[in-house]
Amino acid sequence: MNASVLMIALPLLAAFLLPLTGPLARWVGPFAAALNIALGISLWQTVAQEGPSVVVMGGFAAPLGIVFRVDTLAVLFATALAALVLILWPRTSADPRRESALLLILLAAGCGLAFSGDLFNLFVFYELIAVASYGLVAASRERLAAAAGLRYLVLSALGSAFALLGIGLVYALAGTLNLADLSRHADALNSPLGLAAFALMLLGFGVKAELFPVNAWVAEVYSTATARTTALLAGGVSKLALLIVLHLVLLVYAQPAALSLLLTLGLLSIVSGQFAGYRAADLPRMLAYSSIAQLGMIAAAFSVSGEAGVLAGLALALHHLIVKPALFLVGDGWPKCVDSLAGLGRAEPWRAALFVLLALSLLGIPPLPGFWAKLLLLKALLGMGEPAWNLAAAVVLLGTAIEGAYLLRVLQTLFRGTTNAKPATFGGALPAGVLGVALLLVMLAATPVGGALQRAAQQAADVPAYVADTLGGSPQ
Amino acid sequence: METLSTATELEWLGWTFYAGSAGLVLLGCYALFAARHALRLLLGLFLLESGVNLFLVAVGFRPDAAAPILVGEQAGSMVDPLPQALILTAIVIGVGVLALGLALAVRVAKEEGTLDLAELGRRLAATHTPATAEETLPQSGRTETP
Amino acid sequence: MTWIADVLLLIGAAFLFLGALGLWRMPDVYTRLQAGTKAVTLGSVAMLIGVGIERPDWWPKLLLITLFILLTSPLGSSTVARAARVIGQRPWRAGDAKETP
Amino acid sequence: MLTSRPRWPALLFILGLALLLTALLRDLHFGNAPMQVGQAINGVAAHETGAANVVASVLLAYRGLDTLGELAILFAAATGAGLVLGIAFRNGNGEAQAKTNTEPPAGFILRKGADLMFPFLLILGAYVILHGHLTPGGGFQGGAILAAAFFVPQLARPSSPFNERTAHWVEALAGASFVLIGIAGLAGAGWFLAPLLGTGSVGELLSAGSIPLLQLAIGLKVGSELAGLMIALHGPKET
Repeated sequence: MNASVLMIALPLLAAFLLPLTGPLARWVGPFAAALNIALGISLWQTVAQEGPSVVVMGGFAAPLGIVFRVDTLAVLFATALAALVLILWPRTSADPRRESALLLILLAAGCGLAFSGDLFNLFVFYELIAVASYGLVAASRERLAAAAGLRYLVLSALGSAFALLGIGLVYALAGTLNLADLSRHADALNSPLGLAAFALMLLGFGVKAELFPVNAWVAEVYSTATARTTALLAGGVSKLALLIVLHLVLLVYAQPAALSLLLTLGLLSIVSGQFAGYRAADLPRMLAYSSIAQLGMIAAAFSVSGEAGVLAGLALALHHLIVKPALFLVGDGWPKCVDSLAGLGRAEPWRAALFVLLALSLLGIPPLPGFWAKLLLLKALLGMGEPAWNLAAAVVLLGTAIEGAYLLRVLQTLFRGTTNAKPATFGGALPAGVLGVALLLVMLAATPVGGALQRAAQQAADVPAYVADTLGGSPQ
Repeated sequence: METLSTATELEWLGWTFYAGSAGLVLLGCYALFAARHALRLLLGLFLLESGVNLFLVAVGFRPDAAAPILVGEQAGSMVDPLPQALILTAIVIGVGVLALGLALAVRVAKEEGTLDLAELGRRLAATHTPATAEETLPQSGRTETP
Repeated sequence: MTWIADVLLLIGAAFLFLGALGLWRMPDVYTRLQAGTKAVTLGSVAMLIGVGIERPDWWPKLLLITLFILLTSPLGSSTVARAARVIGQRPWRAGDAKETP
Repeated sequence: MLTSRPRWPALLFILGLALLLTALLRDLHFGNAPMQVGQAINGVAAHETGAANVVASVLLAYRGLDTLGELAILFAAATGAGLVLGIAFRNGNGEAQAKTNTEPPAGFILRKGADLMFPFLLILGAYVILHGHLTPGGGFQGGAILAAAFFVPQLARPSSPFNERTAHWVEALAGASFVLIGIAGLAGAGWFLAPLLGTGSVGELLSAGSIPLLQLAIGLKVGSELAGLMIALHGPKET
């Protein structure tokens, strides 16, 4: 179980020591990421055999100290992030050593976000991811990348200040920061002030999760940062931010008002994202807006309390984690404007075929995994049996229709006419191919994957077990 | 402190703290909404963070309690040490973000020659999308693209 | 004794406020610097003495702080003023427009 | 200045926010928040960690992982700043390089002042770091003082070499030693960042287990980091 701590400590150690490694610097990062994957797999086996458990930092038991909760969900996200970082490791960069250090820090912080069971500790890791991503965004040589990074930094720091205010309010009301302990004192937060704290935290953590009012940065950052950074932010980091929201909703804010708030923001994200995607004229922006909508769907899924919602959100998150990075990579190097994509389907058939596969899965065409994820979402939303959630299901369907309209427009353009432009170099061929193969594997192994997700959702939604594990089942 | 005993005094002190932190937060928010220059926005962020930190310290306050440092064999209550540790962390985070923001501002100023974030946003919106750029520009009252 | 301390603290607060006001209202770098340095130094030293009267056991530390302020505050402002002069900031004359802060 | 749009929407928004905050804060009773965790820590901290400064024991024992994250944030910020400024100065067609070389020498006052303060700042920084578990202060505060100690002479004499190589080594090794102390706790006591070395008696310099060691690591790391950051913002020196 202590492997979970090593998944944070070792990448940080590697990042700190990176300036001293000389010629080895190129290999330290990928090696640390691979090591994290191995640790994650070993943890997966332990959790499968022994069930979830709790790791105590420094031997100071909760709620005084910080604890890690190691369950299937956390291991899944930590391992997936490590795999994504390894797949997307940059081949060339402006300053390889510094960029490697930032990526390693992002990796460590992501694992921390997946495992930590303490509200303020989650905030620290969230900020760590944020600071690492500002640097990575600005590392692009694209014109205006730094401007996009600066605007992103200002918005994100505003959100973080709000989140910290929310955490302060939570501490003022409940007197503790441990999530399991807060779950015991959830009554203290069931007041206007408690709800305000939730709203503040949602605003703060929603910046990375691309939630509705605070996602203005998404399009401009994703269209100026390098494709691999974009893929990492859209694919990995946003899910981890939503994971915090999931923990809050499951453990602390199971009250209807908080759930409705999350649902509303999710639906607004879907609607605004899909409409903006429909209007977008260039591919990176279109993909960025679609990413907002997809994350809105995950947020809507998490607003369904209980196992069904967690399962749907998890399936959507993992699907998006595979598909969206691959789409950004395939689109990298193509002309940005959608209209100039004409004829590329004939010029580069394999690349276009990969794009078609990914786009269809994103849309949710039946045999592909995206279909099952959306089906789970609709089932979960309708399973609530309340008008607001029924309406949400309708909004999701409407969003899918709009998404279909603009994605099919791109596909149509790809296979229309001919181009005499030379085929662009496909720099992201290897990572995009790996992700495409992963998608096909998930499709073929739908049953075991579904079983694993079911188990993860079951463990995550079992709040009494979480509280008992963390606090040692001690009576109040 | 030992002079603080009556309930009214406590209430006054509480309002001072809350009004101070709320004032700083609001001032920071106002700077973020009204100003457009990057340095002013960063200053506004810093004000906002100070307000949040002041609020956190105020949360840990206890009447008639000492600072959380043991001197000799002292009995009696101490104020809550946890928020103080939290704001130490928060201050360092704030400094890191501010430093990175300044570095980004230096690069932006060198490359673009302006630090007006709204203007930069307009340029960003116009980078790749001639079609959408024309749609969005008229509402901000500009027609020429720099 | 306490009322002396109170008066000193009040004087300190008043000078600090005036320093801040000067920083805002003065027309150019040099005048602002002198508001931000002289008034603030006087204000903080007055406050430190006030605290020292209230809490006699803190004298050594307060003395060190006072010395440090008296050393660094003029150093900092003289350096800023020099830098402003080197890059060609002209002192304000009556009738000039006030610089925007 | 740059604002041409009206300010009243922002003002109105702020006014609304103020009203909301006032309404909310009325429910919050000042001075008797339910500080369960805080009270519990106040009760057991001295006994469990051996540090007289309870804040330091929260920072480095109970919430040591937060502090590691905080250290990493500072490192990430410095690294990111180096990355961004490196690109900026490379793109700046050598103009920036020329500017720093023609920077006028610092004045007499600054030079003398820097010389005068350097030893005091060094001593003060070391004192604040090493007494972090006894008095207010600690690695971050002391580290900031150390950074100032090394940065002020740099301002006074821009041509004097700031040894970046050494700074890099100090920075890397200090950061690594924090993590390694944590891993040593994992190997020795079974918990990451578990206290080593015993608690000693409260109030003495050599007490509080591994807290002073961690403070030292933080102080050195923060000092070298901040000094490097300020020098990076100051302009390119070499390369």
